[in-house]
Amino acid sequence: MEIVPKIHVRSRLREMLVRLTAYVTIVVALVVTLFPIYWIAANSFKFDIDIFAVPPEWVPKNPTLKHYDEAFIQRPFLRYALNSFLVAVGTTIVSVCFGTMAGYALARFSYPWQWRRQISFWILSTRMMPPIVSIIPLYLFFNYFDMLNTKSALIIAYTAFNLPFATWMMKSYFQDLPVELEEAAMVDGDTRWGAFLHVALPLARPGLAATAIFCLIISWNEFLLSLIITLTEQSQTLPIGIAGRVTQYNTYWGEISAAGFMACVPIVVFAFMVQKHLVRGLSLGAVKG
Amino acid sequence: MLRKLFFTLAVATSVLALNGAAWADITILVPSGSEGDGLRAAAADYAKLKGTKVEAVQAPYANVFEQGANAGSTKSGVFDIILMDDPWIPFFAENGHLEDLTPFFKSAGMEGPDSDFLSKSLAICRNPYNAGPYVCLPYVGNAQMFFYDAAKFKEAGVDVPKTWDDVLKAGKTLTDGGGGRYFGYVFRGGQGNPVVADFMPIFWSYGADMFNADRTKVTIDTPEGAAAMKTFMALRDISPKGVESYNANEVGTALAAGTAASSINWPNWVATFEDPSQSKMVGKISYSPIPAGTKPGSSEIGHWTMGIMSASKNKQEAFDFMVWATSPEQIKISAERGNPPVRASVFTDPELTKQEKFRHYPVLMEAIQASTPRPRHPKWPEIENAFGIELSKAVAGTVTPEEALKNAQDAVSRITNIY
Amino acid sequence: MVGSASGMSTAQLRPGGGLERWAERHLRVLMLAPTVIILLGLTIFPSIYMFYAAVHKISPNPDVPWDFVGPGNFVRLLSDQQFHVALLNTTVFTVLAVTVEFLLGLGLALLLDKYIRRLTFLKTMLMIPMMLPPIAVAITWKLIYEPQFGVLNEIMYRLGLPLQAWAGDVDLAMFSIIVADVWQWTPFIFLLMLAGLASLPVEPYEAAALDGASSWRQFWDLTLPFLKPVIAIALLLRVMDALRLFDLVFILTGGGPADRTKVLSLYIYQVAYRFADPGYAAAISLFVLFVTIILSTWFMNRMRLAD
Amino acid sequence: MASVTFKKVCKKFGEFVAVNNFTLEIRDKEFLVLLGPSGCGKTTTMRMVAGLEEATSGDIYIDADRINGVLPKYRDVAMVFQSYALYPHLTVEDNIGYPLKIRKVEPAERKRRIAEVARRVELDTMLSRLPKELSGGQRQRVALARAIVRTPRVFLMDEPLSNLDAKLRTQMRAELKHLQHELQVTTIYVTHDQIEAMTLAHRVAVMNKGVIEQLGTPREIYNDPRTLFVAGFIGSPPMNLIPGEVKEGIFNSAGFRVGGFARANISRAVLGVRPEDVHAAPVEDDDVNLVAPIYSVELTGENTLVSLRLGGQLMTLRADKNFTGQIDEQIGVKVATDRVFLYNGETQDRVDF
Repeated sequence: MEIVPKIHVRSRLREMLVRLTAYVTIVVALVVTLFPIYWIAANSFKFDIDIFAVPPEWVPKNPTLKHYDEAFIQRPFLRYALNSFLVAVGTTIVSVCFGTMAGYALARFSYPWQWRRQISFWILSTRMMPPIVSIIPLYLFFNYFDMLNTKSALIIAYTAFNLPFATWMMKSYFQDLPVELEEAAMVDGDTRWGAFLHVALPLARPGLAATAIFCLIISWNEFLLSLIITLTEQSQTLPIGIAGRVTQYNTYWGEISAAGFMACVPIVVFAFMVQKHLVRGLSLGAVKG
Repeated sequence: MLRKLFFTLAVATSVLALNGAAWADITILVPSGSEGDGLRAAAADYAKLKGTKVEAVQAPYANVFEQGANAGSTKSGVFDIILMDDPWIPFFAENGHLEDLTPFFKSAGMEGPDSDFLSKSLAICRNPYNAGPYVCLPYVGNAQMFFYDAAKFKEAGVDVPKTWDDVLKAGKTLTDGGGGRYFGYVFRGGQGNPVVADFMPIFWSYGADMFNADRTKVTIDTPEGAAAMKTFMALRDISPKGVESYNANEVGTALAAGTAASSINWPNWVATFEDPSQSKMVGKISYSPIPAGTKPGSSEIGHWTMGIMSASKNKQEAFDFMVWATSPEQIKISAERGNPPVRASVFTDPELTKQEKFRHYPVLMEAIQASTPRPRHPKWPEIENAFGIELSKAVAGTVTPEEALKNAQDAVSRITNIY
Repeated sequence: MVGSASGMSTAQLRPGGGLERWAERHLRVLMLAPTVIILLGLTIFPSIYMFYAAVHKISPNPDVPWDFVGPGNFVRLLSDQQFHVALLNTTVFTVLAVTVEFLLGLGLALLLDKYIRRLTFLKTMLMIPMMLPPIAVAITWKLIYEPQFGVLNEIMYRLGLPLQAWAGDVDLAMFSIIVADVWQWTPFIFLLMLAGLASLPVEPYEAAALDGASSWRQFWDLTLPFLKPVIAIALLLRVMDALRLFDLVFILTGGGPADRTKVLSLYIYQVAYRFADPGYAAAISLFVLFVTIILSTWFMNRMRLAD
Repeated sequence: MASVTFKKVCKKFGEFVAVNNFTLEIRDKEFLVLLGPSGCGKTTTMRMVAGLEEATSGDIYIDADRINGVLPKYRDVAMVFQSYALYPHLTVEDNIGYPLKIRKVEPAERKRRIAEVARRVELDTMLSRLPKELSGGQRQRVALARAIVRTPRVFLMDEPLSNLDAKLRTQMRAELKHLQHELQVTTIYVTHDQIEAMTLAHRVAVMNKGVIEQLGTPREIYNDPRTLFVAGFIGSPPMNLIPGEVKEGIFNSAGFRVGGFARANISRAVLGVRPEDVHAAPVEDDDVNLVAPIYSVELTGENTLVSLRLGGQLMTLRADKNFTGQIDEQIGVKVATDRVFLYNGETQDRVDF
């Protein structure tokens, strides 16, 4: 009779301790995660001299929009942002469209001689090619077709890296969807393609959202390929614009912070927009690999 | 859903198609810094004046060489003109990326660039150095200067630092009294270009050089080299922790924020030091030529020069633009935009020199005239990298200074095939 | 009965139009084709070029013909100390960064899963770092690490600890890069682990609890095996990305000090563009590609990821 | 309306033969049940009718039309899946209306017919719900409604009741039977549950390893099982199948003797007899076939199942509900000799006399 409540009390105490640890961890994780972002934001509102204040100015004392003016009015960062946006959206659309179809095919159809497995593996393995490897041939390729310094060239190059990922994610997602739904649609009078369009695609929406945000992140942030392929503000993307403010003689921290902070905003906003799909879209997608 | 996707796809493609590359009449590759900004502004003026569309393509500084080399070695005609840092000239010239300017001067009825250009500025534009034909024209005249806080140096017992020993003496006093938050000297220790650029002037001040005069020997690991290295290490000891990763920016910021008393740096920083929104040391930083070692000090020249790419399809237009952009009037405008000039007439133009922000011009001109170029070699980037690694190791203390010199000697020998 | 009026109940065995029939027949090929063609186009050409380039000495001068050197460039790999350093640094970075990210990400997910499952907003906040441009991350951390003005040294100063040069210190540079990478990519592992945990079945845990298994045993016997596929794919993706690390190093240290942070991508970049030696760069790239593919094939077969 | 005919149909998955040389004619308006254990090829057979699998060889006809290679949408069949396969993103109304929408039926007409079908399956109050908001039985009805909203030539049902609890299953079974009777549509129904097969079918095709073991009315199948497999598969509790030996027309197995098989000699024989054809008798009766100890006694309500130990195995008999024997008590057994079946253990076929 005595032992039972004792265990009860102990486990409740333990539960409380765990809960406390969890909440403390959440707070610490939030601080560690968000501080650098806060810091870049705070710096973007400081005068250069205050960025280097000792001790640091935790909150800007003389807030200024100077760097935003420099970056977005005087310098073509708006243009860079537009380029980044077009390239990211273009890449995402191409990758998600084709990747979804290929993922579906690999998840649903059978191919002779183990080709399904071979092709799946080959598609993933193309993602292993370090971008640095393909830059020279890509440069030659785009030069030959007079496509250097175009956004289309960037989209093509980024697609090479996003398509395997999109295919892989969507393949996993479709593998987890019950095949009967599409079969039902076919018996109900749809073609296989129709079943894919009307049944499989709507059900794969979380997977599509998760795949899309990953493609967006990767192509919005890409640096190396853009560094080589783009030349003028007609096609240069935000990361190149930002890197350009590290000059031989000076680094324009204020402008970099302003541009860097603004570069984060659209992606974060989009992430919040699709947040409910993010974990769900992956959960099915990733678990079965 | 997919219909919507396809619709978006169609719209996106057409937007992109509309945005295809539309090249200007002349395209210039420039670094995205003040020198690029200056040329960009000049290009806009030129377009207004002559109706020729000139576009300045800005690449991050760390990528300009790569962009140029890429275009050159693939015979891509994307750039007509490239604005080069002077140590790159041999690479571009000897690999056939640059056009010999002689025929253009001839057809324009000129012998070559006029004598208003500083002789040292012109010398680097010829390949081989000061002897061969012109392959480019100087545009931005940079040479390192020595910056110091005169008041602090006076406190430390040195009125005007004439030699590296003076710098060391004052610097040590200041660092010792700084309590780990103030330092007598600061330099660029970042691996690669930065550490090499800040070591070379000291190297030369002690009579050392990378090669002997007729290029039959690598002469890094010599008594002169060792003496320079000794001073360099002593300077390292009085510099802040972390100089191993410093570039011009950190060094300049340290002076502007008043946490270090002296450094070598590029003259562009004068404007920053004198800008109250960026500096706490307005009016307190003095300038001088590079201090002496056992030999008179020599500054490192760091010009930006314009050359015509061989693959260009608009060479004559490009040449016309270059001549226009380097004319005395334009160089003066460029100077007003913040890029040091390359012409004696501009350096001594009273309209400029009377202004506070150009008060370093006499010193700068002196520095350029007493400057030394980095060794002219088509493999300079590779040499600089190898030398930079060894210097970085020495600064970081992972090898002894002696080993660093010996390794550098070996590495440079291997790269250049000179033993 | 119900559909008597529609006229569709009568025989409708017309096999459809020729195009529709053809499309349906070949759907498995048609749906796969765009992806395969794009990827072939974008990988085959570079691969052939690379193989060809790797056996030549290529002058930066476009008028000098390529000089066939056979395996010369590969032989050079054996004696190239900078390559060895880069290989070592890349290995150290990959192993340490991915391990720390994995342990942190998994640990956080296990600890917090129960408490933030419904707090989507909070979760997304924790995801932010992985969405940022690496270039912005690099620059942010450069400011934080800055020895004179940086926040980190200010904290050290307040705590009375010795100030450090962080990214500028020989011994701390790699560590600094790893910290920045961990900051950016732990959320990715965290997200994947949360996703994995969210899809765990409940019954086995109830059964295990009834059997008296401790939380530790439950983790070891149930959670880990269930999560294995997610863990595998997370590790694979992270390792592949870690092997191609470029932006952080490019901005934070440039490979220094004393070559301590020179990684393979940076070295390949330098060889190819700074030293203008694309033949040798291709040889290094091939080596990296080869190792990556061998490793990941082995890993994927082991984890049965391609099925 | 429609008949379905299989002619020498084979289906292979790689090396595995799922359906082997399958020939069957399903008559118009017939309710045919494909019965068999899992993996016997019954579902594959049905999916070939739907067009979800293609036959490797042989021909399938609906009426006179050969449907090999015809896209599912042109076959005009409807299918109810085991998992119901409701579209989770569509409401009940849209789920039911989906086949009509695909066929571009006018919205007004569509609405009318959805309402009509919904009323019929008692879903008219749930039309705006999503599948996840329904109970198992309701989902089953949606699946059914989706199949009957257009009048297809053939209904295909793949274990439609197996996900329901026992009580609901009985109820739905009756509804299904009634519905089929009313609609008069040819129906192919796949199940592994022999009770469903017996209760629903006009004819049952018992399948095993890709072939039909026996085809016939439920009564024929039950009363006249032609192979050992059918004998063992049909009936609950299952038929007693006792291995033994026939010598000179007398079956013998561990003291269990049954005569009357002419003068046959079969070294490996199996004797089959249903529990209701085995009767308990006093031990001392002369003509008992077996005397054995009782292993267990189970009262089911309407009768008592008694198991006896026979050699290494058990023999079950269905006794009166008032049976009073105790465990381990010796008991005599008589079989109705006209109701026993003898099978050749090697060929698995019945040996008739």
